[in-house]
Amino acid sequence: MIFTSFLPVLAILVPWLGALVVFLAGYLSEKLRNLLAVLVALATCGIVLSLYPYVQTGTVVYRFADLMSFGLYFRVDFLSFVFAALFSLSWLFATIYATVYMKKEHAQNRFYLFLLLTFAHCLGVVLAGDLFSLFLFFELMTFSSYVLVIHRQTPGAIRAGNITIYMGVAGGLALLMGIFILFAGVGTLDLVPMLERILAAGINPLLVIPLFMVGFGIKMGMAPLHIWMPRAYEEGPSPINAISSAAMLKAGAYGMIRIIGMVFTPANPAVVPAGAEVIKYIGLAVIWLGILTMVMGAALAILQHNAKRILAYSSVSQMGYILMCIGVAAFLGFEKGAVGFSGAMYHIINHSVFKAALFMVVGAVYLITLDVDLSRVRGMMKKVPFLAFVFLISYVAIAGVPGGSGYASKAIMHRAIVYAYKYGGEFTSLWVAEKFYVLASAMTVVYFAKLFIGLFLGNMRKEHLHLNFQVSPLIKGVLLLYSAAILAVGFFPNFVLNRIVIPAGAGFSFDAYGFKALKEINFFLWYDLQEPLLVFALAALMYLVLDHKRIFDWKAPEWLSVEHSFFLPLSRFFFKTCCNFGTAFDSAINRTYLQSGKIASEMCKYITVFDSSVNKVYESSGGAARRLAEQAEKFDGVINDAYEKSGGVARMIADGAEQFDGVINDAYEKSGGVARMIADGAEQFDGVINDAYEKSGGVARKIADGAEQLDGVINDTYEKSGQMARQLADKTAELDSSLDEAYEQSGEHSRSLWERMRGSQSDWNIKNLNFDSLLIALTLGLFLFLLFYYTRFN
Amino acid sequence: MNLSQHLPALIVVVPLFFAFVMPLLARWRKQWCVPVTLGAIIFSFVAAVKMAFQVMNTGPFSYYMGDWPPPWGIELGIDYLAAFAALTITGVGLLIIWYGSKDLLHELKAEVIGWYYTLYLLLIASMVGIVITNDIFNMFVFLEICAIAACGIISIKESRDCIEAAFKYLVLSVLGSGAFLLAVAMLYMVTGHLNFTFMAEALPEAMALYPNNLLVALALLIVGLGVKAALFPLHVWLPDAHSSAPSPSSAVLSALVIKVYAVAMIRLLYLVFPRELLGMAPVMEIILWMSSLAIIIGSMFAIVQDDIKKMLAYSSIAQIGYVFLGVGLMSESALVGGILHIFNHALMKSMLFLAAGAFIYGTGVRKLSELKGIGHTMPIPAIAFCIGAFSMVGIPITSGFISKWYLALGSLDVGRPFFMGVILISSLLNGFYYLPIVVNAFFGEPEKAVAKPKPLPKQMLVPLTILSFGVIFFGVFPSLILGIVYRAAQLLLGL
Amino acid sequence: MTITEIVLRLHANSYYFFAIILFIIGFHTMLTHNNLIKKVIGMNIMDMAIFLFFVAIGYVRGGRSPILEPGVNHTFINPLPSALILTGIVVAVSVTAYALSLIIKLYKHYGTIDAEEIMRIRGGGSL
Amino acid sequence: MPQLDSFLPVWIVMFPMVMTVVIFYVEQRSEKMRNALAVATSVVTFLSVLALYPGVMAGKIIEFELFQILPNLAISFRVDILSFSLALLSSFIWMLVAIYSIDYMCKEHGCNRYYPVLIITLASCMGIFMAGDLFTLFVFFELMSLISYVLVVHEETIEALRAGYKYLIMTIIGGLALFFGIIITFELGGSVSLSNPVPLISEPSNLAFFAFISFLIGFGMKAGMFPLHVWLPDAHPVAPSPASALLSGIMLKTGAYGLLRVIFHVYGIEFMQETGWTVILAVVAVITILLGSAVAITQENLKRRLAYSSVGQMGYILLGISILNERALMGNIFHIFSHAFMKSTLFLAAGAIILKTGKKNIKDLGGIGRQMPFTMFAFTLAALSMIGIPPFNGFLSKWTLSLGAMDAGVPFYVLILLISSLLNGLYYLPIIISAFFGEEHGEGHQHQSIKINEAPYKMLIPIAILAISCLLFGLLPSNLPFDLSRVAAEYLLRGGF
Repeated sequence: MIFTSFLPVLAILVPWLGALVVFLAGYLSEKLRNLLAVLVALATCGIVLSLYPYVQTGTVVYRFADLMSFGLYFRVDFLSFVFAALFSLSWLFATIYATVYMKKEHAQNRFYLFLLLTFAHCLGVVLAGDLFSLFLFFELMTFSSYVLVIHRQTPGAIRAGNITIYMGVAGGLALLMGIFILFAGVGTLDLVPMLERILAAGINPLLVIPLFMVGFGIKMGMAPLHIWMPRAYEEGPSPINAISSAAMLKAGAYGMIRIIGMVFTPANPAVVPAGAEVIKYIGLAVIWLGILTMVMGAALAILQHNAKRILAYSSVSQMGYILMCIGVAAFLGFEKGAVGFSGAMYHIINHSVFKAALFMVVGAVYLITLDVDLSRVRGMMKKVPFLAFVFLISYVAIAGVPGGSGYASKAIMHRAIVYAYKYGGEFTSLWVAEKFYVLASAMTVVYFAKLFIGLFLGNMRKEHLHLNFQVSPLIKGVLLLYSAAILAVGFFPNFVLNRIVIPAGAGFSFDAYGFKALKEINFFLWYDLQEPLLVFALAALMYLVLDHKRIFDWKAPEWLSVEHSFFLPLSRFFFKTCCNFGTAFDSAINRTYLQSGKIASEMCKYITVFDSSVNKVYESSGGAARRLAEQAEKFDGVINDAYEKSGGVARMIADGAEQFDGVINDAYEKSGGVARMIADGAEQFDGVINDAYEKSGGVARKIADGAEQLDGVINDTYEKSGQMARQLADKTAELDSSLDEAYEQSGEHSRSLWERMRGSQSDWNIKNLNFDSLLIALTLGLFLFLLFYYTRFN
Repeated sequence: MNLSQHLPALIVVVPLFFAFVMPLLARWRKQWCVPVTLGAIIFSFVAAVKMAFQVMNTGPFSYYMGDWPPPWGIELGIDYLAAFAALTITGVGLLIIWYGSKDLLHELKAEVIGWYYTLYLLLIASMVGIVITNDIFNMFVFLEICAIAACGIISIKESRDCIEAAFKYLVLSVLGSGAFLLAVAMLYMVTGHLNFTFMAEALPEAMALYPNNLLVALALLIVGLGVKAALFPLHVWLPDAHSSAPSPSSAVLSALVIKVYAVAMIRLLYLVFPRELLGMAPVMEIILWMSSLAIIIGSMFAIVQDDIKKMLAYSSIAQIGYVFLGVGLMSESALVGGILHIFNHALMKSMLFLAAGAFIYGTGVRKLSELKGIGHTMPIPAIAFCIGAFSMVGIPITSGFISKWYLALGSLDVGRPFFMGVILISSLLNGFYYLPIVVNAFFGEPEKAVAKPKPLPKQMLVPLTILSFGVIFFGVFPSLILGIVYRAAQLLLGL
Repeated sequence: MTITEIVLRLHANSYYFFAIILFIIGFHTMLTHNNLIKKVIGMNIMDMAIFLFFVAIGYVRGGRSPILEPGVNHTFINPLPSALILTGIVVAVSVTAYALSLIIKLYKHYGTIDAEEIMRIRGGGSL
Repeated sequence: MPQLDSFLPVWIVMFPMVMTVVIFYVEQRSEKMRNALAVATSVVTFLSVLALYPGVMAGKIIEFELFQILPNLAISFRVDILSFSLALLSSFIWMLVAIYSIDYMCKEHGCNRYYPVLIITLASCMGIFMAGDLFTLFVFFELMSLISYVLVVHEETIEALRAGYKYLIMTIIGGLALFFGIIITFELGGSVSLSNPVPLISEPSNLAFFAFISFLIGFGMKAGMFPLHVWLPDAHPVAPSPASALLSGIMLKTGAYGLLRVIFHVYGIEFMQETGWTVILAVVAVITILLGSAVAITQENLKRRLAYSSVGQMGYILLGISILNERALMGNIFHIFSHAFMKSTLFLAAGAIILKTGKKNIKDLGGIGRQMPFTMFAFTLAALSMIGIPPFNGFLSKWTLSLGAMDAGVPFYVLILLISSLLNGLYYLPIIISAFFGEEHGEGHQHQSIKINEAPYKMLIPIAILAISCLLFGLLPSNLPFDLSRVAAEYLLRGGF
């Protein structure tokens, strides 16, 4: 029993380790590698299928306690088993197909490595027993499948890969958020019905379910989150498209079923907990999302020209059906939900089969022509009728023609939507939904008709004629198997329904009565046949109209696509806000720091300059005052001088006058003396008459001398006073010029004051000594003032 | 023995004596100058150490000059603060002059070197005198000797800058001394004593009678000593004087001389003036604000300097602010921080100036912008500078951190975290101007000017190394010096 | 306090008052003069003012110089300030001498003892 | 042997210090000896840390006081489970980086400077983690910050010097803020010891709040917290790659470690819960996360992008600290581990690329995965882990952290974490895609001429060990880091005893 419970782990480990072995083997031989890859897939398939006996009766449980602290938990019930079996079979065929398809591609080692890794992770998603493990494998799947998507590494592939992985990561994170909220409230992540506990923990399903829906919806291509799919499919290799459509999309659907159909349903359906009606409305929303997805996918598929893109949009559209059914299951809940669940499950199985077949057919065409554009590749029917045959069988299946596998599932799905408006209580809106459902089915028929006609009918272009139209027997074998499966299911729909689909609902809280009713359906009755007929009629009409109006060739304007109208602006906005704003913010902070640093240092400088300039102002003003005082003093001195000098002149004049007076006096005195002498001479007249004459001559000479002297003195005086006057004038002039100078200098000074306000503070040693002393005195004064002030008045 | 009894006197007298022997020696046996100077200072240092141990073991003691008991004679009071300061002065002074013995040969003319030692010994003697005297007039005399000697060791380098700086320093310092003497007169007027102890006893009584006298004296004292200690608005002489002088002079001026006045002020404020007066008048408040301004603005000034010594000089203005901050906060931790910073800053700043001197000696470059790459060519001074810079910024395990720790703690003790913010901002500013130098020294493109420096003689390297080890050592084991500082602070606060 | 009182008080403290006035004069001289010698003179005046102040403290009205003669009982002035001031004077003289020597050096460098002139010669900050 | 045990922390710190001197001496003579000694030192340190394991796991707290610097202020060591975890992590990564450096640095200049600095940074880092009180922590914190400056500017280009200056200034600011905080703590609590039986600060007051903010600034600066992160994107890219790995991988974590210590030992969890001051941290952390992640997208330089990514990742750790419950704490401590492993891998791989091709810009990296497959494979593992893809350790830490946030009832934080994960994807995936699937720039020789040109094995082995650790520590049921984180978280919530 221990071995049994280890089986799920083994189912993951075998491809995982096998992948590494295959990778290494690839360095030895390509054939060995291919063989090994197929063998690994086969072994895994065997392991998964060997679980069948155990899951019929119960569950297979294995728990790695503590791995990643939380513990990995595997729990395989019948639902998981169905998915796992579906995946492993798809993978097996895809691997076989790939050995042929990939022959000419580069980096095959890597391809097989990641092919098998993705296989392991994909299995992990469905074998996981709790949301934690599910999430783990979900993320791993995202990353490992990424390498497959961009396998060609063309710019287009890289771009597609980018969209895929970013959306995948974002979806994973949304999932994680949901998981956190759930876990924090409930304390467990097991995949069991527990709506009561969730509601009791106060978790609002309206908050959590959308998170899960975004997470899983991205993976399953739910509109409007499908945008990664067409690109990824167009760029990916066909085997990858096949498994992607067959398995990876279904992993998303699996998650959706687990969450909406299981976790958020009451464990005890008999007692509906308060607040459970929210689930119903969520179901309604899911239905509409499904309708939107299917209609949108189908409409877009009609407009495509690349076969792979058509198939990709077709996948989107088909996933819309499944989503709608999941919605119905939730909407109708316990009583009638089983029909929705069964429809979803049934269609998942069918879609896996026929979509894989379709992709492989298109891939086979691609192998021949290296092109699958409908405008270029035509008329393949004549050259490779086998492919056309398989395509037609798949077409029958997907269109829901009775006899194809899709018929039965579509019938159940149609019942589901009809039940929904009949029993759900939302008659009007769901009635409209049903009409949309029919419309979408008709569109499916139309775009496949377009695809078939485009690819296989018509005339082949000349350059294609010489191609090698061999189809590898391996591919043929795989396609044959698929066709057989499609037809088998188509003819015996109840077998699959009863043995696979309905047991899968075991763990769910759906009324067993509902399943029982389903078991007894005979699909080939009028009730179910009328819908396909309506569809075909509508489709024929539509095809004619569209073909006539050449709408097939109409290229939808860019703004119409969700990508351009919503996601691109969103991501641009996101980038702009996050990156540009963030970066700007960051650099702003940086600049703030730098600026504040600069400002601080500037401040230091300014303070220093201010200090020195204050010093200088004091100094200069002191100096100026001093200069002014000096000049004034000088002026004063000059005036003094001038006064003094003019006084001196006056004195000199006075002196001169005095001298003159003295000379005159002298002269008078002398003339008196002469008179006396004359009297003396008269007395002595007789004796000295000769002498007298002589002497009188001498006296006359003396008189003349005196007069002469007087004259000289007067002359002198005049001369001196003139000199004085000149000196005076000179002095005045000097005074004037010195005044001028003083003015000039003060002007110069005021100029230089301004200049020196912003001078450097170097070299002011002695100069501001005065100022410094003043400063000390001021400080002292301030001190005294403060001290006295405080002691006196406080 | 007799000698050890007279240590307090000898510690002053011996350098004083040899100071006057020095000119003779310079003429007679030139090569003896250095050993004799070193010997004299070593003697003082040993004496200081011995006194410090004595103080720590047996408590403060006094020495009466000429055996005259206090009211009449001069008393030398060796308490914890005095011993601590004497130790700092002689220790750091010793290392500086050791370094100077080589550096001076290149900075000074040969014939004045003998005089330099005279002045230096005078300076050391007077500084020790200031810190150990217990007599206010004696203090004044030592202050004047100190002022003249300090100016002397600036002006001995006969460049214009030095002489002008010395003249300015002299004039302002005389102003300060004048204010101090006037204060002494006022105190004497009201107390009739010159001895600190007696003065302190008489002052409370005098305060009631002549409060004005006391206030005026207080203001005069603070301004007088503030001028000399370069407390912020009175710092104007310092940058010129400290930056233009020969490097050993700058070192001793920045490291020791300005601190001595701080010690004197601490003594007067805490031991002489009555506590009530300090409580009544906002003296401490004023000192706090002045020191805060000094710390911030000094650092700011330093940032914009390009001359390495000028930058260091401005930095000293900020650092003396720390000391006064410790004085002004009046809590035990803060006082410990302030006093400790006297010692720590002495170590750091002397080291920085000596390292700057070594750069100038080696390369002749004074500009900070041209000192790039100096770390490669002159590693030891550059590393010393680096350690000094870290200490200035207050990185732990350097001594600067310890004093900052205590200052900050003290500011919290009295509930004024604002001053802690001041300290931190200043540390940041210190980082702004010190670290780029360190970075430029070791990293980036070296300048050509510093590519091939003159090799440094051992006499310059060893003191630098000792000082840098000291900075680290006293950062890791501050308790060695803290014991005495703690007791000093406790004694000062009367705890 | 009336003016009379102030005057009376001033009269009672006239020594101090005038010492302070002298001090201010000295200080003012020091502060305002560019001539370095005048500055030194101002410095000296200031110092002298302080000395006077100091000596005045010791003066006792009607006291005599304290020369003890046996048998004579007289009021003596306090001798201590006078003694201290002797030291002070010595200090002041030495400071003056030193300042003057510095001025001589400056004169040698610049050929002037005027601070303004010196600044002009230095060029750095011509006024 | 209790004595030996308690002496071990001292040995762990002192041994590399002593060896620094030895290396400094030896390297003048022989380069080989130098390299060998550097590796040997880190290995011995790692083993010594490992030797603490039995004691610590038994719940013992090893305390040792080396000496007192001041009364109540000592250099002391204390090893509890948290210290042990981080010391173990650091010494392990240091060991790998030392091995890596041998070949990486052989072409760089100044190796003789690099190795002693590398080892002494190890010593100071050990000192931080083993500090017995905030003061010792502070001492070693400053030591590490300042010495790692040498690592930052090792290349001495203009950008390096500029970045280094910024780093230095920020370090000083941070150091002063720490000083502020520590001294207030000392004032309020009378001690800064981490082994106090009760939190040091018990009463909310303005002062206590200032202290908290200061601690936040001081440690947050180191941790690259917004808005103090500006130095980080400059400093990390310019350093040599092994140094960047340490800077981003280990040294940023010292900030987070410090904050943990502050919150749980200085204030105590009740205090924090009552006052709600951690909301500040939470707000800042949220901004940090978004900003770091968003700005990383626009960076063109690979290492710069990694540096911004570090900013964002540190935001996770800070957020974890701010949430204050067991699971968040556990996630946060485990993220310290995870991020160390991841970011070291990334930086070392980037270093290998730079060494081999000289390519530093992301747009040149096209096709590098084909040229250096192992390196890029390791890079991819680490990058996926960074995005938070299970089953890597980055997912596990994010998972635990988010559960913690949910426990605290704040799904908003989870949303932030997830948005950041998306952004991480946006900037890591293009690198990987263009490395493996992109065209090489220029000529069209895409498929043939690219030869495998791997880095030397001495560089590959550390990268491989780290990258595989990223996977193993996410996958394995009970790995050592995870257990340590759990025990440490429990221990911290018990109040640190």
